[in-house]
Amino acid sequence: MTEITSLREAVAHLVKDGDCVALEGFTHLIPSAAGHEIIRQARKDLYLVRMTPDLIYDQLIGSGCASRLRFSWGGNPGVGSLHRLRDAVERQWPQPLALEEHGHADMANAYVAGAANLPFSVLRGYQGSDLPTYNHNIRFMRCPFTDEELAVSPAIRPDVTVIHAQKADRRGNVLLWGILGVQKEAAMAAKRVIVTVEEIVDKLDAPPNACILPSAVVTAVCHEPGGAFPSYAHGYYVRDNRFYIAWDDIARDRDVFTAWVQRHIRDTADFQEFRQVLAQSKGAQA
Amino acid sequence: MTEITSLREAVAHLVKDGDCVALEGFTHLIPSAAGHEIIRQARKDLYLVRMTPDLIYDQLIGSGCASRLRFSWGGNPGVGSLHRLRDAVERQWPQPLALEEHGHADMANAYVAGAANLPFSVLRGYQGSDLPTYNHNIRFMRCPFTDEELAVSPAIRPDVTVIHAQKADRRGNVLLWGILGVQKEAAMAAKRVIVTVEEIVDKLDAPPNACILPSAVVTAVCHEPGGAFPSYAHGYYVRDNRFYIAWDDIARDRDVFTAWVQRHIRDTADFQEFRQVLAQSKGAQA
Amino acid sequence: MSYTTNEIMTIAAARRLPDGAVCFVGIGLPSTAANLARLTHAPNALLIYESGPIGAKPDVLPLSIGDGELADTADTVVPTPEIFRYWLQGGRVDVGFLGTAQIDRFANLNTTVIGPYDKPKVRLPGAGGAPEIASNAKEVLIIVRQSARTFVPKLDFITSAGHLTGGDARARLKIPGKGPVAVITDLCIMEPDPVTRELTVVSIHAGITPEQIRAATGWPVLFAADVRQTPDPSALELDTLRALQQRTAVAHGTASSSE
Amino acid sequence: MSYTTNEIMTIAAARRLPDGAVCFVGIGLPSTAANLARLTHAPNALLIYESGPIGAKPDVLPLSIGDGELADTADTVVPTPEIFRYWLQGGRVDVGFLGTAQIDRFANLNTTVIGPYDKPKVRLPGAGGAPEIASNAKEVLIIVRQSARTFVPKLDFITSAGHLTGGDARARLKIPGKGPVAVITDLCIMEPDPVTRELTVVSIHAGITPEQIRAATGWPVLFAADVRQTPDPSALELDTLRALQQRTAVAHGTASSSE
Repeated sequence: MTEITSLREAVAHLVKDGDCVALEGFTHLIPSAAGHEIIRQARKDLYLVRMTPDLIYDQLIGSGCASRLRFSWGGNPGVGSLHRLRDAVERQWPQPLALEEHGHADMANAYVAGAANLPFSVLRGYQGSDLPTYNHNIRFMRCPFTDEELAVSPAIRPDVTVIHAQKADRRGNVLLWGILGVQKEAAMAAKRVIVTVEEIVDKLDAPPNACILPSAVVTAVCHEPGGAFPSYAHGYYVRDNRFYIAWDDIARDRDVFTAWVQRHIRDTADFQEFRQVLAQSKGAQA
Repeated sequence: MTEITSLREAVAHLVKDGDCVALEGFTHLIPSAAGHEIIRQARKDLYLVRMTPDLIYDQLIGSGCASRLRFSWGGNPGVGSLHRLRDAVERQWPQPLALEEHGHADMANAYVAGAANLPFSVLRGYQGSDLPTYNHNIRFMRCPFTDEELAVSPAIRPDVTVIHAQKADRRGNVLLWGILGVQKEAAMAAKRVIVTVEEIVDKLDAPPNACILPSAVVTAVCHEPGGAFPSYAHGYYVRDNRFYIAWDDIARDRDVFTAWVQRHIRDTADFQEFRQVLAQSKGAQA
Repeated sequence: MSYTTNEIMTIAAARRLPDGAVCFVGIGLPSTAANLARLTHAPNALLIYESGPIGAKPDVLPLSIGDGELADTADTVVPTPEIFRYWLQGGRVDVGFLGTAQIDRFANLNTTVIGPYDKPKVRLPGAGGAPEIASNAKEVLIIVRQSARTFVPKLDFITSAGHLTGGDARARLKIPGKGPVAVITDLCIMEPDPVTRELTVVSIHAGITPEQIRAATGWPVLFAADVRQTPDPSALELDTLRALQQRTAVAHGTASSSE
Repeated sequence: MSYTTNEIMTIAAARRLPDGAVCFVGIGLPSTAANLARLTHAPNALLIYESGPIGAKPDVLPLSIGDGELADTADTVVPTPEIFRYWLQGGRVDVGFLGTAQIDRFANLNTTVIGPYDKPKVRLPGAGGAPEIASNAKEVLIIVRQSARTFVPKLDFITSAGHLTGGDARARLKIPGKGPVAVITDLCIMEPDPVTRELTVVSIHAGITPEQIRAATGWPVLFAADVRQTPDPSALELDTLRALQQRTAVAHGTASSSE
């Protein structure tokens, strides 16, 4: 059964040092508030998994929370590089980051396999690519019926998956809509699931066959309105494209980044205070 | 691009003798009108695939349309046996029927694999069951990463999948809701797709993330209101439980069945006329 | 308050479903028992039907596995592959409720054929979801009317694995779930012996004699040393069951479905 | 009507998308080209984005692969695994549009690293959907600005297979799709030679000299015997592209995204 609790408590009880953690959300509904809380609680040695490690993982990696990353595209969408990710890979700062690199199709498949409690996933792909040369977890097998060669990859089974959604009801059933990415599969694949939501309501009033995560799958629901900023929540607020652009300058320099994290994340009590401090810094710049 | 056409034309052009044909619909939205039309056009030697071959396949098998059946549960739900299926298996009437028998989980998986253009599917199951002894298409493999033993099964790739849905728009996008069964996967797995619908509308007005088959997947849409009878179409009409019970008596005897098919299917022009004739027979009985 | 053997069977089965459990429900007797549990002691049981409804709370019993009532009352309705892949195989089902045509002393189940597979005397409907429910549900409850035709010394066909040849046979095959933990019939309740896994009568319904159970079992059936009498239905259990069946009869114009 | 090299690149790429084609669209230049095609000669092209929208008809260009505009204007929005499994791997994508950081003479693509993988000089974003788009789309169009830093004699890393070592190398690996059929740059259009599969300049944009193309290519680039001049943009093409970019700039408060 789901607990409805604060994000601080959820992270404190459900995210442990060394855990395999997937924070998912494909551009839409990125669980930024939860990422901040993990930094605030100074988790270490996390094995991070995410198709598109963008700002949220740049922050976690630069803050020294992660030692390993399974991913398929690590950039600042529409802007450029993730400087903290690059610094970790290119210069081991603040610590080395082991990469397990796949393609999007493979990552999506591997979440599906994890949700289905299978140890591996099968796909048509990687022929002629160098990825299998450097990632020994990409292998090939032959079809037991046709003898075709197919790629295989280990299923993703996070200790914790964290997603952001539009609504939960008081029993912990979660509703999301719009661009769904791999959130449902990432949640179904995990041992524990934290969902931050825009609203907690008495009744979801979901349309037929909507994307709902039943309460039986959800360990904790946390009310974090605005918790996907600078990403967006369809029906609530739009993407803050300017913050993505601004992030390029913040993350480019170690000291600027470190000071930013200190002031905006470590020194704030929660995501609401982060938003206030951010508004002040913007005001100061203007 | 989708053609919007009569069911007679769709079956004439898209269902060939010897084809692998899946008519799907899990209790809900069973494409009965299409099943009748295949009998009316006297297709032969079909390789039928369906998780739950119920009345619709009892009719096709008893009418001599099928030589092979891949399935997982062959009964009249809530009533008992499928007498025509049993007669074909137990006494080869009207012709022998080769069975390829799986479990539901396996069939559902095999449709997913077919939709994903994979040659086989993987599942946890069948350990200790005699099914693999009699179905040599159920095999076992070892996980390339964990060495666990898992069952494998050939993907389902129908030549034609036929489903019934609530609505299509004039471009051929199809919307269904309520109990979805394996229809989307069966359609995505097929080379050609026929969809009979309750309504053709200008605009689907679908809720976000509804179950829609885009026109690119749909070969033909046929307007067949009531075409799921005696099954039901959520939001349109309910299941005719009495017909399921009545079917037991019709199908029990070869001669009664044959006369019924002649009068109700072969001698009628279409499903609308079938419904009229059926209403008359009921009137006569009352 | 008098009651029928069918009623005590359904009520005894319902009692085994813990509140809050995720339950994979087959149509017929399992569906009646699971919904009775939900309407009595287990309001938070999450009922899953293989056609797609999760958290179904039907007011009348479904006649088919895909009745609209299941969709209308569910928390959500997902495609069938998700039920089997993400929920059942995913290890999220606590209790699987199964019926059967034949059962042996190790609670293996046959729903496929009577007689040889290639020349069957009776062709039964087949596996349905049973083999994977039997494998992957954390535990399995079997509900079936007892007779020597059903409780047979040797199955013609093992559709779904119970405890196989007994002992640790099931664990040796690394089957994920625990397998059958109880067989609830119209005469008694049997549970597998903790060591041999042979079905053993642990509770006898009121008014039933051990002799009747022996006569209705195709092998020399074992009785537990401390065999109990099945507690009589409470007024709440009986009233709730009868009201449910009454509503169902009115809605469907027929008695509740029997598989 | 004068136009920029970026404009002719986008327009020339858009022209290659047939009406009615199912097109897997990456963000940035591919998305601009695919939407320009949809707004001009290919109104029935079905644009698919990896985040889930199918049949997206954005009025302004998305800045991210998952902008709300894509969901709001799509025929349907499915989970990302369905895009990759049922559509791309399913063989339902006619045209895959890709960008790249580096490309070689056989149109193999590197978006992973410059320098050694374990000690990279530059760590690039990585594969994204490209390896499987390159494998499974029936054909692939590559759109990329041309320079000797991008068009290199040898890739440090092959992220996505083009024609590999040329000839029938790709077919020998039984890769389902045909692979790259054209590379559209700000200078010219290249197509693989029918036999050797080496990229060959088949069309040069107006005002560009062969010397400029040679200087911007890291290998001795081949020219077709009958090399054409790329037709100038029509007024419709140019107006539509500029209006699209203008709408986008207004909506996002920025220029259109560049990958």
